[in-house]
Amino acid sequence: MAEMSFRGALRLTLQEELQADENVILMGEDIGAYGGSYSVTKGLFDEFGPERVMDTPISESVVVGAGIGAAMGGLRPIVELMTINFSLLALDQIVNNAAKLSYMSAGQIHVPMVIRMASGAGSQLSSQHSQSLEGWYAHIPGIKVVVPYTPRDARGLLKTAFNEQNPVIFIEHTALYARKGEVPDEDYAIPFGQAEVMREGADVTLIGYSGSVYQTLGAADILEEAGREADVINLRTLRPLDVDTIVASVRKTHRAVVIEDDWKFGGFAGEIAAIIMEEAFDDLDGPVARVCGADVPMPYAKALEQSALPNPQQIADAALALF
Amino acid sequence: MAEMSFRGALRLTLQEELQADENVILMGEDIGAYGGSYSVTKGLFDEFGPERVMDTPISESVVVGAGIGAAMGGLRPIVELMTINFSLLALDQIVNNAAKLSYMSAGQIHVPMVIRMASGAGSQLSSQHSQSLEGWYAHIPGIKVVVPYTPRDARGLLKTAFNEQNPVIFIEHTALYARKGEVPDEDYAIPFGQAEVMREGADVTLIGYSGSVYQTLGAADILEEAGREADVINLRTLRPLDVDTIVASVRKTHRAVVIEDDWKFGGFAGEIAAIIMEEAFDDLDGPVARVCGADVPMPYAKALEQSALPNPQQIADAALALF
Amino acid sequence: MTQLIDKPPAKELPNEQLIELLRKMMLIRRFETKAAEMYAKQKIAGFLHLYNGEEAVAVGAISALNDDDQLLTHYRDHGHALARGVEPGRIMAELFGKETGVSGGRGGSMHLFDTEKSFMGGYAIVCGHLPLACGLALANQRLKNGRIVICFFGDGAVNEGEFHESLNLAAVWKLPVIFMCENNFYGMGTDIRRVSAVIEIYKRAAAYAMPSKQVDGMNVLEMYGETLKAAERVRAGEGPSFLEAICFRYRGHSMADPEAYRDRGQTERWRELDPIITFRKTLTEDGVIDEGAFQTLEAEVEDIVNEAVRFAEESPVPQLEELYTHVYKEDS
Amino acid sequence: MTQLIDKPPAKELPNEQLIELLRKMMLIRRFETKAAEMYAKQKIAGFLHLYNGEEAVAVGAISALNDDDQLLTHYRDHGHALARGVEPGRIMAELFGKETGVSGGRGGSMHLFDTEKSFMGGYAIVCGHLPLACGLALANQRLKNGRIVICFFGDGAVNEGEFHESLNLAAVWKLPVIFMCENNFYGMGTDIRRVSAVIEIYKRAAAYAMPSKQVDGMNVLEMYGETLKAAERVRAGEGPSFLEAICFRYRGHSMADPEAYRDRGQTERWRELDPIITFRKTLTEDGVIDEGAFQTLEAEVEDIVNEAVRFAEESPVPQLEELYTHVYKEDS
Ligand SMILES: Cc1ncc(C[n+]2csc(CCOP(=O)(O)OP(=O)(O)O)c2C)c(N)n1
Ligand SMILES: Cc1ncc(C[n+]2csc(CCOP(=O)(O)OP(=O)(O)O)c2C)c(N)n1
Ligand SMILES: [Mg+2]
Ligand SMILES: [Mg+2]
Repeated sequence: MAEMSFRGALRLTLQEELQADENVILMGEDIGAYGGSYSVTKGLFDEFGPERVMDTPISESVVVGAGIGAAMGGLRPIVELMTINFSLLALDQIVNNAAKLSYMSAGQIHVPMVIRMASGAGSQLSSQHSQSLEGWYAHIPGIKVVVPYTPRDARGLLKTAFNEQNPVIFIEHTALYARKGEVPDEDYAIPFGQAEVMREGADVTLIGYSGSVYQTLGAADILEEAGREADVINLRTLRPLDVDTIVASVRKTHRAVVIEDDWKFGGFAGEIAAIIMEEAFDDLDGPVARVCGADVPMPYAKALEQSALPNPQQIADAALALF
Repeated sequence: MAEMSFRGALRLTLQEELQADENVILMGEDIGAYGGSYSVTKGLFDEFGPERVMDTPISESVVVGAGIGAAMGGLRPIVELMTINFSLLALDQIVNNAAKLSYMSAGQIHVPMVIRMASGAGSQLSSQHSQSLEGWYAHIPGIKVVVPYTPRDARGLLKTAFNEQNPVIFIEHTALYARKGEVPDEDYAIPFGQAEVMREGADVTLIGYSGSVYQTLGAADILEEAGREADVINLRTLRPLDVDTIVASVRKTHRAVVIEDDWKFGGFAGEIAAIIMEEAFDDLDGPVARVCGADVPMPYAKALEQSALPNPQQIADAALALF
Repeated sequence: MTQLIDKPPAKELPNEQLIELLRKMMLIRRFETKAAEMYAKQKIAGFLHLYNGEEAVAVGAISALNDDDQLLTHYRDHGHALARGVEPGRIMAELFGKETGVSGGRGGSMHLFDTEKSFMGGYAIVCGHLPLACGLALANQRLKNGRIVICFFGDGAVNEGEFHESLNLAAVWKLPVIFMCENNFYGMGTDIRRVSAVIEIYKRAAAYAMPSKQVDGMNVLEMYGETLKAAERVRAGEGPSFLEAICFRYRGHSMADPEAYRDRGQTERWRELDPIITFRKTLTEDGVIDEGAFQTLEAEVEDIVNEAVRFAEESPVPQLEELYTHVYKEDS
Repeated sequence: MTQLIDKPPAKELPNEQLIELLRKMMLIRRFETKAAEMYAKQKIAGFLHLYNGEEAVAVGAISALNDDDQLLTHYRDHGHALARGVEPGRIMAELFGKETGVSGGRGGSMHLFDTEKSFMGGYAIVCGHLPLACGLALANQRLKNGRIVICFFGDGAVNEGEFHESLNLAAVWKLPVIFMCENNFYGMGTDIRRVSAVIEIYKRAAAYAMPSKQVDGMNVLEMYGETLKAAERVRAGEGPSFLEAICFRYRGHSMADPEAYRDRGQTERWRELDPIITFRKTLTEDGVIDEGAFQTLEAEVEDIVNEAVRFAEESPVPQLEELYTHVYKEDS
């Protein structure tokens, strides 16, 4: 086991895949000479050159569309969209082409590509740069949505993404990049659709993904002090969603809280809550609670921003209210 | 009371507003000389001329953005985006500008504009032209989302939209345009956030909106034959959502089914189900059921398409399964 | 491997190839007219956009390319598919929503796909396929397989942001792609003069330093010849090329369009330039065909189209159990 | 009503206005340098994009316009706000995230707004504000209020689809808007030559038949003069104009940028053209200012900036109870 940052785990995996297959190309704004706006691709431009690590114009739509076309044509493109905020400009390509080509061509075409993007708030970037829209991507049939939390997740899930025959949206919470963790030395991959139980407890199920797992683990600590033991589930992928792990936990604990940075109203947390209700209604001692981002465009001022994001105390309170 | 089509109710209202205020302008692709791809604006170009009913280039993003700017500058723009499918190309403008300008300018700027778009499937337009993404819009703080079902709704809600100081997304299901209904002769407006109970019954609550209310009413007929009486709720607006009416009904019936054309996974029906659970958990006799569109890009072939959309029998079966 | 048949210049086309150009245009015309009939009979549903009047564009351009050069187009795609040699029966079956259709009945008229013929699809989001064309061209460039890409789109598509992004990217990366704009002067009911700052569309390519030219889209030989020249440059690695084909659609935008926005006279004037009539005349004058040969061709395309309808009629609809098939490719 | 002060041509600017141009550039320079200090002290967070080196662009252009002509710009917006006369203290307070900030601490550095000054905002989605500029211009055109719009953006923004859509729409509708491209040769760390098919950006306006010109963005008088000319055409109803200001940012893209992608020498060479130094020299040579006058100006901007910091420091942060205020405008 080596200790590695989340960023480092991603970089190492990209590097290996670039080495292993010359049809792998990276495309994106400032991923080359600049080194990537979150430094994930740093050094890769020097190692592989501008033909493999391609700096693009600021043209999100054609960058994603060209990635799709390149995948149709036999390459293995990894497109970096810098942040999920800018992905809105490429959403038509993702929704109407990447996700649908297999179906509308009756399986003649496939789009084996990965679209990476940073997501999340917390560093005072204000409303146009602080969104967490992974739930939107999870809504689209035809794509898969990956939301790693640990460096181990990052590497293992990216490996799987490289072996996928379908388009993968790979979400990287900016608060995680510098965080470190153990990563196996040997080759490994984490299959999509397998959540990780990060911590076990019999009293309540806390379900988070991506950056929010951090606050969720913090909540579990608070709960422990309050004499309650929590199962903490790190979903790892939103589509496919590991319903079995969620439901098994709820059957044990009878209580659940779903945590998400994104706006609550109409967000993905509602889907998880609805599924739990559908699958485990009789096991529930009370309604599934949701702790999500406040329903506001993200403010710049630090205290306002912090108050708009889920925090451990809020999560713990929501859990305790179920007893 | 006059009988009027959904389309006619919209047209009449647009016409009145164009007459009443010279700062009202309509903008959109083919809304003028062509008469609108769903004929809603037919005749308005002749009556008001090209300066009031403005045909635009096929450039969704700048059309919406120019609408926002025009609203900032003192006009009252009504932008037609032809269909919700094409609105993806303008989503950045809607999410990052229209919805956020008031907040990020601390209330200095407002965007009183209406964005109209057709939505829905059912006429074999295949996957790129058959989406129902109103749930996505409902997720965005800063905008309001209107989903009329009857001609009366269409006129009354559009009136309210014209009086709004905030951006309004106005969704028109294509299956409704030709449907007729009674529309009051006198001036009236329907406030946002007030659902309509279309039919009353003590046994189960069926919740639909826009086109799906039709199938929902059909389901209520089937249920009646099976000896069960349904409350049928037409939501009318998704944001704001009339939680009170929903919850009051569920407290009475103890059972609920949410109906939506959109893909089930990660869709807005999950939000409604989650809210019901949060607000009326102890009143529920069983899990809130969801009957939604199949999680597939919409196929062209008629039978496949029909099988991908909610139908009355399915809805009735879901309701009966709750007894 | 790549098949690199040498294409002769327009002037040196042998008679059988000239006749083939005529035959393909006639096939498209007959097919489209039959499709309209079938639409009226409700055998076909959804949107149906016909190619009548524009046959020379697809036939001329596509005949100048190799069979494995990839082709992408918009929703008005039957003509391109037929010109590429996609089976008429399987196209008609697609319009009928049958399992035997080129897209298994999933795509319909706007989404024909036949990857075996390097026909990479019809797309219904205006301009949404131009980025894909760039990507396919990038793949060819990297794989050094000698294939180029041709991408068809309309005058209306030119005002979309993706047009700009795609042309810039293709130019910067010197991608092997031909952008073929079918300028029929209308995007749905909107006259190009009301929505485009510069209506000579080929001039817009200058903003990307891309070679571009206006071509007579009613003249199949000119289409063939200019596409061939563009293809040579593109294949030689000189980067993308742009062609603007001047043409006209005889019918409404789709079957739903009553054409209230333009007068019949305009269409009549264009019909005088009809690509099939004028090319038939040329071939007759040059002694390549006579009345008998033309009648034979007519009978031939009539048979093909009737057979296509029969095939479509008799084919099975997709099974309901297959609703979820193809959403994802299962791991192999 | 509209205030339509006549702006003299550059050559006829009276001394006090010349000095004002210099003073504004100096104010921006000092303000930005102070902001960088405050960022290092963690008084300011988020992204901070400085305008050092580009002062002549904003000051020259904005001084040529009326105070009620609307202005929109990108995230690198402090310079434009200061040039427009937005209060330095309220800008600094915004960067500090204080309630007294121009955007109430909600927007931060990238989203300054001051509608009373017709400063319609800084926007952080590259090119996302060009469509808004079109819409504001449309409103002015309809309301016949004599106001025009100026919209600033970078060389990187030019490759976005919205650039194309906006220029086309503005040209077709003859909207009263000036598109002002700040070409500093880099979009973040990417050299324009690697991503733009045509690097002389002003030439791209030809695709929309829009008058356009390249201007020396290091020369405040040239910026003033050319903007004035463009404004006259635009105000006269001749439609939009395009200007490309050649300039250079001395600092990294944002505070987070180590500038590994370019060498220091390049920046040093541009510094020799420094807009403040060269303009000071001109004014000194022309006898408009002397050393003493310059020192006075320096002291003055120093005071203003220090006072701005004091104001920002001492201002209250927004109340947590106000988190939901302004999401919607309540009906009146
Ligand atoms: C993004 C998008 N906007 C609008 C439409 C609706 N629409 C379909 S075809 C069309 C006109 C396109 O005209 P043109 O590109 O000239 O092609 P033509 O139909 O003339 O062949 C429009 C507006 C669409 N399909 N996609
Ligand atoms: C749509 C979008 N894509 C990417 C970014 C990230 N980004 C911020 S600034 C920038 C470079 C813009 O360069 P330019 O337009 O030349 O302006 P400059 O910073 O040089 O003033 C990029 C890529 C963004 N904010 N928005
Ligand atoms: Mg056209
Ligand atoms: Mg720049």
